[in-house]
Amino acid sequence: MIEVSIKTTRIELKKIFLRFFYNQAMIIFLIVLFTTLSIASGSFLTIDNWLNIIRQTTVLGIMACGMTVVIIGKGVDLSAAAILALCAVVNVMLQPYGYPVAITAAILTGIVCGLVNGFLIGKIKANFIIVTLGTQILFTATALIISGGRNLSSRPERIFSYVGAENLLGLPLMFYILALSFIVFGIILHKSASGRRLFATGLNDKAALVAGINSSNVIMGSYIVNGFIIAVSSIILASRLPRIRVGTASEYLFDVITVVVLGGTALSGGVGGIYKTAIGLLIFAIIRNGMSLLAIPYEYQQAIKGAILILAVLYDEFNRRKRLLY
Amino acid sequence: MNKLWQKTINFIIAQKLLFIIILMIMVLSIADRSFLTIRSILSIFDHVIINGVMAVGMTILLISGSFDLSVGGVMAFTGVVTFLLQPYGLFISTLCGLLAGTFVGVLNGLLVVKGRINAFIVTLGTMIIFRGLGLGLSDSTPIKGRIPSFQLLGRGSILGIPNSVVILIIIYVLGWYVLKYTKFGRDDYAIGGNVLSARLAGININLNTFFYFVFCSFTAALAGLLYCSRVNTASAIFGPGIELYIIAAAVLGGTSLFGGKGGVIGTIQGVLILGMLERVMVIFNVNVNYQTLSRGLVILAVVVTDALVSRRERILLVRREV
Amino acid sequence: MLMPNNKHLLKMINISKEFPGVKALEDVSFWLREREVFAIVGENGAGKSTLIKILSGTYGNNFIGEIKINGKKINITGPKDAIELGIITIYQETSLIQDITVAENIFLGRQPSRFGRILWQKMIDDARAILEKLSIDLFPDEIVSNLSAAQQQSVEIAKAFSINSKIIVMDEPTSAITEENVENLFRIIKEVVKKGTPVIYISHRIKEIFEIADRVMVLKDGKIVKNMKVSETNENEIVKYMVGREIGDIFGEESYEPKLNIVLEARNLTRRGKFRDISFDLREGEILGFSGLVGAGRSEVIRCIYGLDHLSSGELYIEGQKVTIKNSSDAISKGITFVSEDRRSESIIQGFSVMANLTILMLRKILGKLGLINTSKEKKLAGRYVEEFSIKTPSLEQLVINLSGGNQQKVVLAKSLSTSPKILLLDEPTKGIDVGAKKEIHTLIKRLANQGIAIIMVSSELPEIIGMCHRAVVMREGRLVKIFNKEEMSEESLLHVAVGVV
Amino acid sequence: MKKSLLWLLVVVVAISMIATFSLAGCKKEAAPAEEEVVEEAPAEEVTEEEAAPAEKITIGYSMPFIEDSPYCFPFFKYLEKTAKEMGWEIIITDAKGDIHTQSSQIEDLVAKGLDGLMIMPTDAAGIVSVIQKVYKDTGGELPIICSNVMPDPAELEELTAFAGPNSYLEGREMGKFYANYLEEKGIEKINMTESTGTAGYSAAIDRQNGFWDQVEEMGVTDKFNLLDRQPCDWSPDKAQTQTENWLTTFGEELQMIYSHNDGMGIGICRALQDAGLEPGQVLTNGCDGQIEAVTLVKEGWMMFTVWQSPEVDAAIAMETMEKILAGEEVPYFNYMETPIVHAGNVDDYIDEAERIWTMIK
Repeated sequence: MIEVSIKTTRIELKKIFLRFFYNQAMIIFLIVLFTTLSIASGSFLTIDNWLNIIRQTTVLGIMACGMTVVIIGKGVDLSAAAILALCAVVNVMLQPYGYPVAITAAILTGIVCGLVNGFLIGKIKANFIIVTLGTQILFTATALIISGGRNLSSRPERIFSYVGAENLLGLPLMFYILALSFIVFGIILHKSASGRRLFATGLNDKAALVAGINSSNVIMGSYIVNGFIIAVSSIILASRLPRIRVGTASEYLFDVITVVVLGGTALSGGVGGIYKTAIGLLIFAIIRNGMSLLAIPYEYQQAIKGAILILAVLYDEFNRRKRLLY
Repeated sequence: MNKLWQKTINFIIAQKLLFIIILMIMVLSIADRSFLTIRSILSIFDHVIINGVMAVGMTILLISGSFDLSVGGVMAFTGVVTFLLQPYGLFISTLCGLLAGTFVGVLNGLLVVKGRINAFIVTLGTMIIFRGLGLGLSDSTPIKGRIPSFQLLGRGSILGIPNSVVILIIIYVLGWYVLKYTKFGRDDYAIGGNVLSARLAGININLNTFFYFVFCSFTAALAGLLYCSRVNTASAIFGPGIELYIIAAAVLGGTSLFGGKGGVIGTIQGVLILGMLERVMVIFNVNVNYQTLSRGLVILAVVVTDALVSRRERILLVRREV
Repeated sequence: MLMPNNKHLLKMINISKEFPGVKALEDVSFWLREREVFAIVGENGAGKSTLIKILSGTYGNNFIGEIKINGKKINITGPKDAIELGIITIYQETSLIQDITVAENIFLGRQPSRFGRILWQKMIDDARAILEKLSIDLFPDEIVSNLSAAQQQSVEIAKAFSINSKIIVMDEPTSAITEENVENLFRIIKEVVKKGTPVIYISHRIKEIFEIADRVMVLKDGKIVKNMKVSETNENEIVKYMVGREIGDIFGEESYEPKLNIVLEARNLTRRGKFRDISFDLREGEILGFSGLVGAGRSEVIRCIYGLDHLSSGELYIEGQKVTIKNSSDAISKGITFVSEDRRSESIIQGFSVMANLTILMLRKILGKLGLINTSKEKKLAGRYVEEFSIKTPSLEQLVINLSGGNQQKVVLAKSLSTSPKILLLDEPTKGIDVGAKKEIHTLIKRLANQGIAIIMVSSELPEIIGMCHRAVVMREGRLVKIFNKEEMSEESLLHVAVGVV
Repeated sequence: MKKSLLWLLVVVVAISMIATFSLAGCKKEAAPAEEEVVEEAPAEEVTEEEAAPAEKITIGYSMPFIEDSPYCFPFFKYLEKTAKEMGWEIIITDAKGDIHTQSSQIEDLVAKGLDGLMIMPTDAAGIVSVIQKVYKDTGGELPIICSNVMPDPAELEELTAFAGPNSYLEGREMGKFYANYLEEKGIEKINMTESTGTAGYSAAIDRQNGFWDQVEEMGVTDKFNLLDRQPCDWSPDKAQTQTENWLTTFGEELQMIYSHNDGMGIGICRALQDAGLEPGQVLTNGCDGQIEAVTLVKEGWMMFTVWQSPEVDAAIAMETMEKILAGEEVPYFNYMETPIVHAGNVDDYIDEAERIWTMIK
């Protein structure tokens, strides 16, 4: 009798452990990564280094918020980087007319881009991969045309580079923007009615429809929000970099998807969250930073990034199967 | 009534590419007297050979309802491996190159079939991985070809016909034959068309899908060899963004991204159209700023049209149940 | 009854199949001779499709009883086994591959080939031969997507026939086909049988039985009622066997009479290809039943009312005013809610907790300050519903998917009532849930009616209709045939109208 | 339905071709699609009469990339400008960084019939076989010039001439400047990193080799202690990120960053600024003489940059071609002046830089 109870409790403990393991493994991974790096590289735990990490991942992080929303809605936005480029270009081009103008214009651009994607995917119901692949080209081309193909120098005035460089309480201003957008998106996704609707649509659009949720609007909304937040990040990009290349922006696409997927937001839709993306971002940032601290050649860094993405998804799939057991 | 309507529409749809090609040829030869010479016609084939070869594999993969973003990476990777190994002789290096490229396909296939990961993520990942590996192996410096005879592959000619033409013809006839006359090819349509009944008909979905990925990478590897032999250099940064172009060519050729329909004959037409578009740019001395846009517009139109057409067909499918 | 000197090709002996809470089949035994069409009839939920699914291997081997072919016991573990044994099932929805030719569909997966080269000419000729043999008038090199539903149906048969099929099973083959094509289909079936392949024919349409079947088996509640020669019976008799279940008092206490004021009024609702000229009215506190066979267009009607599909024509009046409902959110705002028959994919959101499912329709109510979801509010509200509808769940955070069918359905009902609707549309509310839960849900529905909610209940179970409803609409092939009052309702009368037997 | 879609497709293809028509000559903004469709007929005539006057000299220039490249874009503009001044028709193609595309475009250009061909190789080694093919096809009739980027090997008998900067020399110059600086400051040892251009570009390789050959010749190699070398692909932002990391990895140790061009130099300076360092605390440099760089030199963030004006670069290419077509003898290598801009002489250059890099509209 007693034995039995012991056995059962043991099983219980095992279950609890495994449940934790399968759901929180990313955090565990993060901790492991953190410790190993701080041992491996002396400069990892320095403040300067963390300032770097912040500087180098803010734009990515803010974009990741938008991408999370889109992916939860059972989509992916392959035109994200193109939108980033377009907004940045618009922004820089219009700076002569004053920052308010430039910023509003950039944000409007972002929203319009999101609207285009959203309309084609939500309303016309065209496949999201195709649409965003297409609009990616369109937006890039537009960016090149209005920039006339040349690199644009972001003006060095302080006002603007405040966001980029100025510090507040020892942290770059943009860190606060990053934090803010994570909080805001967290609230929108997990605390607001529309967030709930988005999850419902991502999980089961038919049921969502029966529940009186206008899924096509929700989807459209997700892409518009994405467009908007990309525009915001473009402002930071423009203020951080001395010079805007359309090519620069295009390098963000892969990273942003990696970050979101790494966090555990599933491409199958309806699963995930901002906190997960935050963890994903942290892992990604630390890995990237670690690789350069350990002076791993740039080209191998790329390969490693790719491997990480695949492993993350593979792991997530394996996880999904296991989670059903515990 | 419906039948007739369908037939006429099908006819028009079937002819659209030819129609466009003819239109382009007309415009080009009006604008440029020198266009209608054998050499300049042949040179078009010269230009599309890389995309053309890859498009065959991509078409077969697309028909099965899957797709592959890593072809560009595979192409570059193959080249790097081949040229790195050239000191060990033409045969060995070429063979290893091909194997290396095809291996990526094996990886893709396994991850998609066994790992059950979305093909998009898998191939996006492998694309990055193998471009990176290529850069690493080559110290991100282009590698010069050591064996002159290797250049003949892409630059030489047989009885006055450039190899590129010969190779294109061979691989397209092969592709056409496989798709039409082998079980491997026919199962492709079955899987893309209706997985369930394909499975019931005793088709091994996983195995087939796996091999479609392998074949796709194989053609990419072949293209890699051609590329390097044409420029007698190998670099991991070759063919930036080429994958989208290939997919666009296939889709333009009537292969649906949703699987189940299409064929290589359409694909070659698609490839030629995109190839001739480049020629248009040159002959009309297009302002550079609008070249990207024109390319973009074409590709955008292609993919959106495909999306809309297949949506239309899905609706028809539903109607049929009533 | 015994059939001497005639060997039984297929024998199914004491087949039983149980779903959680429901006995779908109870030792059903029958046998099939060569060269015969064997019809299986029965109400929805009588167990016909379960039987077929067992035979076609969909359920694998988790059932009781044994299957014999030519006296040999066989073991069907999956669809492939069944096919290899020559048991070919043709389902309602086409399984053909749309973008390839008829010939290839017929020979899919076993195209004639030499040295790996597919012999198209041979394939086409063979296909033509088969088509001619069954006198199907089609070109073997036609692309399937260019064919009509009926033509595709006949291709399916040709395909089934061409595989060295011992038995062909047809599940509602006529449901997707228009009247005029049915004749042709029957001709083909007869051909098939003449060529020595027996056919098991599942149908609602009793008329059809008499056109093609040799023998007919009547199922009810998973048991065999009768098994007879068609020549020795008539439509009325079959109907009599199909019905006649003791209704008992499983439907809870008698509800009060509905009030007089009309809540919903429908005038000539029409959706092309689905139903036409449906007119009825619905009173406050009334339960209006929608009876008829599957595919008669009952669900389609209420789906249109809820705005999930669009009406081609017709008007709706809610409490006198004309309304147009573009989508489900419109409907909800107009005080209509809808419970789908497809619980898994349309009613519950599987990835959501019980709580989230309960509150999804009334997010407005649980918003706190700043228009954010107030968790404590949500808990309170959800908790109230769990109590009110006595939903058995370990916790509010439990994923709804882990609940039993009955409790899931309760969640669904609670959810739909959270908007305090005037009109409640129920599509098969007790489908696939066990008897106990059924009773609870029935009493629940009545209570709602008493509270003055006007309810439309689509149900395929005649007893349910009779036991629950004040009035019942009977539909057949997209038309409203008759509206029964409480006193005229009897299973027989309803079924007669439903199957069009007079 | 399908029909309309088909038309959509056809029309768009037509548009993108007609767009090419109407944009061929006149540099006006792209009109909306519909109008262009209407324009079809007239547009064709335009090109016809353009093709007509055959006496006009037609030059083909194949560029590796144009858009989105800080140096190539102005270069492209000046190319057009010079051509207009000389009354030549010039056809410029953009290979989008792909050598195979470039070889195709070159063949297209040749097929169109040219008086002279100019190439800025996408890949120094890869271009060789292309040049050889063109040479073979045209039987050596067509003069071919490599501009700005040398082929590898630099000396080809198929190639008529090279015109442009001498990247190797630039590298040496920069090496010399640093060496002298250490000399006069009496610094015995300096910890440095090198941010290199896109791997495989001859400019990157030459500027690297030039630098190190020079310091070796001067026998001061040991003064330069190379901590790390990373490719930053000419890109400011990559250089910026890289520098930020270097600053944290090496901290105070890092005293100098050798950069292969202005773009990266600018990024480096931005990183130094953000890190709150003083101008000159970490020595760095540029190469090209872009306006931002020259300004940075003036502010003292950058020690020096090499003056390589795209205007001159384009001009020298065209002049060389002009000479060749006129039948004059030209040397194989035609180098342009590449003086160094430093704190001492920056004021003489700043206005010029302003003009060169901002006139592009």
